[in-house]
Amino acid sequence: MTDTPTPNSISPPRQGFSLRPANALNREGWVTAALFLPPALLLFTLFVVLPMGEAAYFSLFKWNGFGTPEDYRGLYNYERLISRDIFKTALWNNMLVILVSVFIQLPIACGLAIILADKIPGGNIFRLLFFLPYVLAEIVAGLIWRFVYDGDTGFIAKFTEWFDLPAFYILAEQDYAMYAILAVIVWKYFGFHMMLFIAGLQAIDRDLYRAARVDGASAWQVLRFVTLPLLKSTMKLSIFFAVLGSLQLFDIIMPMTLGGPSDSTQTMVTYLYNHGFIRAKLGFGSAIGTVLFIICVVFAVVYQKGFFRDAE
Amino acid sequence: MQSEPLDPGLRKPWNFVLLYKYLVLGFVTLLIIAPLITTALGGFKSAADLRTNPFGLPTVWHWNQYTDILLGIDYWRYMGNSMLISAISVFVTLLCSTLAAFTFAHVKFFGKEFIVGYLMVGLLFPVATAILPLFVKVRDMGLLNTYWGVILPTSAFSLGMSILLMRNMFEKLPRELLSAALVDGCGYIRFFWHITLPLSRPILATVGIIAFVASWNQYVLPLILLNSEERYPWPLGIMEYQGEFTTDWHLILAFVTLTVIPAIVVFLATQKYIVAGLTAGAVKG
Amino acid sequence: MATVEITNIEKYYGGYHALNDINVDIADGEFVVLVGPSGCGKSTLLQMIAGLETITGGELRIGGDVVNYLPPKQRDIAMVFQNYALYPHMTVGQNMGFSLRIRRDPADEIKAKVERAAKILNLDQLLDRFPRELSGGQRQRVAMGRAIVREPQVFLFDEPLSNLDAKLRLSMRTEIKELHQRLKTTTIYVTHDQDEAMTMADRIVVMNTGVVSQIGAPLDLYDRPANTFVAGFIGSPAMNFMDGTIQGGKFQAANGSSWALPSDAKVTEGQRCTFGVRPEFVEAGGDVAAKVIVTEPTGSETQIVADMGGEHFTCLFNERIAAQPGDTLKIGADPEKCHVFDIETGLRL
Amino acid sequence: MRNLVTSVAAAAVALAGSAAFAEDVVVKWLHQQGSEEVREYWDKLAADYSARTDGVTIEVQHIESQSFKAKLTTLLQSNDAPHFFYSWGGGVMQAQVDSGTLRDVTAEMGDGWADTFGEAAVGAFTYKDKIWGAPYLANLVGFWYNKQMFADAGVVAEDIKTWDDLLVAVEKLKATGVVPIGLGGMQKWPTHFYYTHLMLRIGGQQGFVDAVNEVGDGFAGETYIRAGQEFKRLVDLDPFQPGFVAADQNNMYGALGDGEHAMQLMGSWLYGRQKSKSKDGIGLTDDELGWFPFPMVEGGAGTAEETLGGINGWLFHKSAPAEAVDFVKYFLSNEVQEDMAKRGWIIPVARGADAAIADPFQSEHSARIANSPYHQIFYDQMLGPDVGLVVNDMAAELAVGNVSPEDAAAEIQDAWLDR
Repeated sequence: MTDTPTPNSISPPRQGFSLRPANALNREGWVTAALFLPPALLLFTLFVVLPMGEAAYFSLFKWNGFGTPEDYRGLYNYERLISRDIFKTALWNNMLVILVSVFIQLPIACGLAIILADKIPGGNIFRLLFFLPYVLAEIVAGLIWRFVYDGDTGFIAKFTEWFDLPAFYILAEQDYAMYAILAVIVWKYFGFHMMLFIAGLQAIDRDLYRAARVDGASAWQVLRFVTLPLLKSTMKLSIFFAVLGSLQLFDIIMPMTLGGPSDSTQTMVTYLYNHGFIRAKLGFGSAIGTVLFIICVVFAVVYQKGFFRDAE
Repeated sequence: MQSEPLDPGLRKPWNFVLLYKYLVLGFVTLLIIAPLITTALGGFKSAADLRTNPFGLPTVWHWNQYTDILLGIDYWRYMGNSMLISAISVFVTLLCSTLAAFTFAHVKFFGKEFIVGYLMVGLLFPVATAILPLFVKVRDMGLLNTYWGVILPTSAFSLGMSILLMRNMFEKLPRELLSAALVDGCGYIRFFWHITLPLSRPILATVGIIAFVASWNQYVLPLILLNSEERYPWPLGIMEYQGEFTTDWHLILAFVTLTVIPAIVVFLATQKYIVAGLTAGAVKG
Repeated sequence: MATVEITNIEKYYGGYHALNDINVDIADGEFVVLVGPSGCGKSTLLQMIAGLETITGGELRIGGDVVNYLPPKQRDIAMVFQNYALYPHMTVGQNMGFSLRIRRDPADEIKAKVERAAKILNLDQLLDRFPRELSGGQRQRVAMGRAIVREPQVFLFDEPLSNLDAKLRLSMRTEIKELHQRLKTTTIYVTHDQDEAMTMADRIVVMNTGVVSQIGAPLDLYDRPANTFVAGFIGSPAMNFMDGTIQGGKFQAANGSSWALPSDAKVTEGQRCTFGVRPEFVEAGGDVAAKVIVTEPTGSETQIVADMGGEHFTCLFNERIAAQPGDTLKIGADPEKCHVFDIETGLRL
Repeated sequence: MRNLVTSVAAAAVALAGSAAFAEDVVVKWLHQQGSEEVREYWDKLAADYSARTDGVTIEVQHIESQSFKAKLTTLLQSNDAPHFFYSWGGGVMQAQVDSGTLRDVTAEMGDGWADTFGEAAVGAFTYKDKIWGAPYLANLVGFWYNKQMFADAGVVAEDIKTWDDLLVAVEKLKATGVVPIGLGGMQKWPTHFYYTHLMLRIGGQQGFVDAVNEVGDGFAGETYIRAGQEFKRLVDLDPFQPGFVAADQNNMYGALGDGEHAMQLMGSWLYGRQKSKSKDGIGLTDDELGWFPFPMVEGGAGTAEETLGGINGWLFHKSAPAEAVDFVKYFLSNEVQEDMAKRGWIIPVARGADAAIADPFQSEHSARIANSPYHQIFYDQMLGPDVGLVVNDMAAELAVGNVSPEDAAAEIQDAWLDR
């Protein structure tokens, strides 16, 4: 037996051969990628990426949809957009949805999650019930609540009748209609956020609670110093969904107010639909779409930055 | 469900904290349920009954308001359209995204991260951003007012999330399984077919159900892309119906109830997958 | 069955040189164990043999044919994985027959082969079970059965026993060894456990940081380790090392002790070197003084960790020794069973 | 259940694409007819025509009216383009002509077809000296009122000659505790009837022509500011029902029939709908229902004889086959038009067919349109959706007092310049 390694003399490596970049596995990888990726890439490029780019392109034109865009106007549509009050209303309404989601819906969802993450009798039924509105189509939620809010036949009608007040049409009040819609949004979505929090709570190691108890923390202190800090990533996620939801808010508004009265409940998307699509102002509408797109990008970047900073 | 309560103090019998918790839960339940119950009952009431007595049981049960809808053609046509659009959308989504997610999870090739990043961009953008150019695009492709015109964009916009969920899942498969299969004589394609797919049924179900629900409930795409009522899915149908009967709320509520019931039944049957999928989607952060 | 020739194999991961000029010739029917600490490249080498990793340079032959660029399925090998890698959605029988199914063998032939393999491994009662219904040892046997069924030229084992408990590990070790004696298939076996390597291998390849440290039969490695790495890695408890110089034909350690040199040591007076004594060859009653720190009796043996000039020194006695911490022992060793290494290169002198 | 199966099957066929009619001529017809009754009648017309002509199939398509205009533009440029479709003429039609999507039917009209319609009717579909479509119906807007309520309040409709008279009437009605005016504010176009009617009464035909030609301040000029001011005088009386901002016009038809308010400014089409949409299905009988034209404004250039309304008809896509024109000829033939007029659905523009109008209101409207010195097409049709909808917006904003008459006029002018 030879003890020390000695170079084997059978055949020196043939350089040209061994330097070949791909071997069989790599080659098959390429074949697989070439077979498996095109459907997704094609679909995605055609219906997601291209339209985004086209929105940016169309937004530079004044175009009523006939033929191809030819009347180049540069940033004209954006200037017009920014000078509109409705645009500010729409932006503010989107912002309101986010604010309400964060400062009202999130605490409600978190609180209910803390109650329901414990095993209490009937807990599962409550979870399902609270989640139920999330499953309803937004259109349906809007319709149901339009009925609830109806000053003649709905809940509000009944209440005004009980207290002998004049009929009150909340969706016709430009000062209140948006708040009525916000209530519906909380009604529909808190259950979803609650589920997120329940999942987040269940991921927390039970031993931490025991340790905190042993360390002498009260129930409140456990919540304040253990539970809530550990739910931070869930809160971020909840905010992420709230922002994304706000930016595409459309279906609930349409059956309830169509964006009215006096455009007081327009969001970016209803504005895009009502003032871009319905009025056949494709360039203007595309400018709204592009602004929405930019908001998404900015949000994504800010969100990612914040996320990574905390992770470090 | 964990066995340990979050707050160990809870175990005391007849705890007031527990009582308060039930009071809160009861109150929230009422807020959730009241509109829904009223809606379902409202469908049985006459217009006058609904007006004077929105909360109580119907004084006379008008079954015909439900049966009229069920015996008419519109309801079934809307449901059939939704079913068709959603089913094909889910199929297309699953087909494209499993193939792509598998490639991303298991195959090494140059430029992979770039392509993944490219597809993930789609996660961020709501369909609504692009309705105008989508409309133009679908028109130029000659797909306006066709089922495919709705199906393809729907699938395209659900790709990002589906690929993400499935890639996470595929990557959790032990790497040795791939090695073993390669040694056993599989290529990537056979591995995909014989190992990955059979092992991924739960995630396929989850992704499929989520895509289905999204497509079933969607409103804005069909609204701009479909013209003839014959092809309307139910959310457009219900708006059409509502437009026709405006504030004949008793009829609208009956229609609403009938469109909601399938969704609730499916939800109860598949809630495990839905919740799992949403919270798994949550992992991406 | 076939030979495996590994010639000048190199592996780079980007700029990282993972394997450096590996040369191993494995004879037909031989049981070779690749052993080394984690990160030494032994698993990488095995994966390259299997075709699961690309080969950056050099040549790999199985049965005389260059297979560098063949995919795993064309190399006619079978592999057993650390985590078994059983397909969770297939029964034991389907798992074992899967590779044959992929090869499109006739169904009855697959059945016959699976049953034969199952018989060998005592799995015949379990063929319809799913992996999740099996114990760890049973899963391990299924993984082996899957390998056997293919009747490959070479078996590859990647730390197959590391997920089993200590007792099962010992019995599986025997089973694998028996299996090899029965089938006589060329086998390459990777482990980090030198005990496993010593008991199972016809020949051991000791690897460290991407290079082969030594190749040889188990006892050769034990008796004549080529360098301090092999000397320290093979054998348990590990060899005691001391640095010092050759003075007056003896090794004078820096810790103050003095040892006689083995007769074949090629050393010169005044040379600085490392001296190695295996604990099991330490004898009571020498002229080296060692202060007892800990005594660990196991019944049949007594292990004593002693202090020698501030360094730990391990002794293993076959008899019971009633030493208390703080006692001073007088010890020595048979010079022919001691080892001298170059202090710089670590190579045997 | 069978319905479901058939519709799924039908859908599958539609997906597969239909090649079955390759030999025959398919004429695609697109409309936005809301009434189911009328739709059925039209379907039957199409079927009859198909049966009579060998190998011609009329494929009827229907889009819900709210999105009809928005979708039409794009639809016309797709290969799913209808061969002939409903149109309100005006700015939308002009844009369609400019983009070359329409078929010129001057030749067919020259063959004596044009003579079967009134001159103004054909004029509504004439642009750049060519005829692009066939007129079908006309309508006009005026006040419909509940005779009983008027009588109770001591208001005589025939005496409401001026805008001021109307305001007085409103106050009188209010004093009796009824809602003077019903308004479906959600859709906005019913509100714009007030605003644009006032424009017509104050500026007359010339006012509109000047604005369109950007003479002076255009839509931001004196006429239009004053229209807003006058409208505001009405609004300040709080004449509409509570919650009118979110009220659906589809409800308001029935509401008049149910006696929930005293009057409503609405088009000719209200007549049938106040019956069909009312709770009892009867609504106000011909004896209980009254109509009077929008009063004149003192000092205005317009008279009470000028009318506001629409002339709607059918336009042809450039791909339309001769059969499409032929079918429209059949559709607009006296025989068919008389039948539809008899049912009270339309005021036909086909000469002579108006004689078949059964109810007194429609006859009166028909006569008024015929005698009108100037029939102002609805602003939201005439000006196209981009400008027209801004007029609607401004009318709605004025109705809730969100905007000053000056700003409203300026906003319309801004939209006009931006069109």
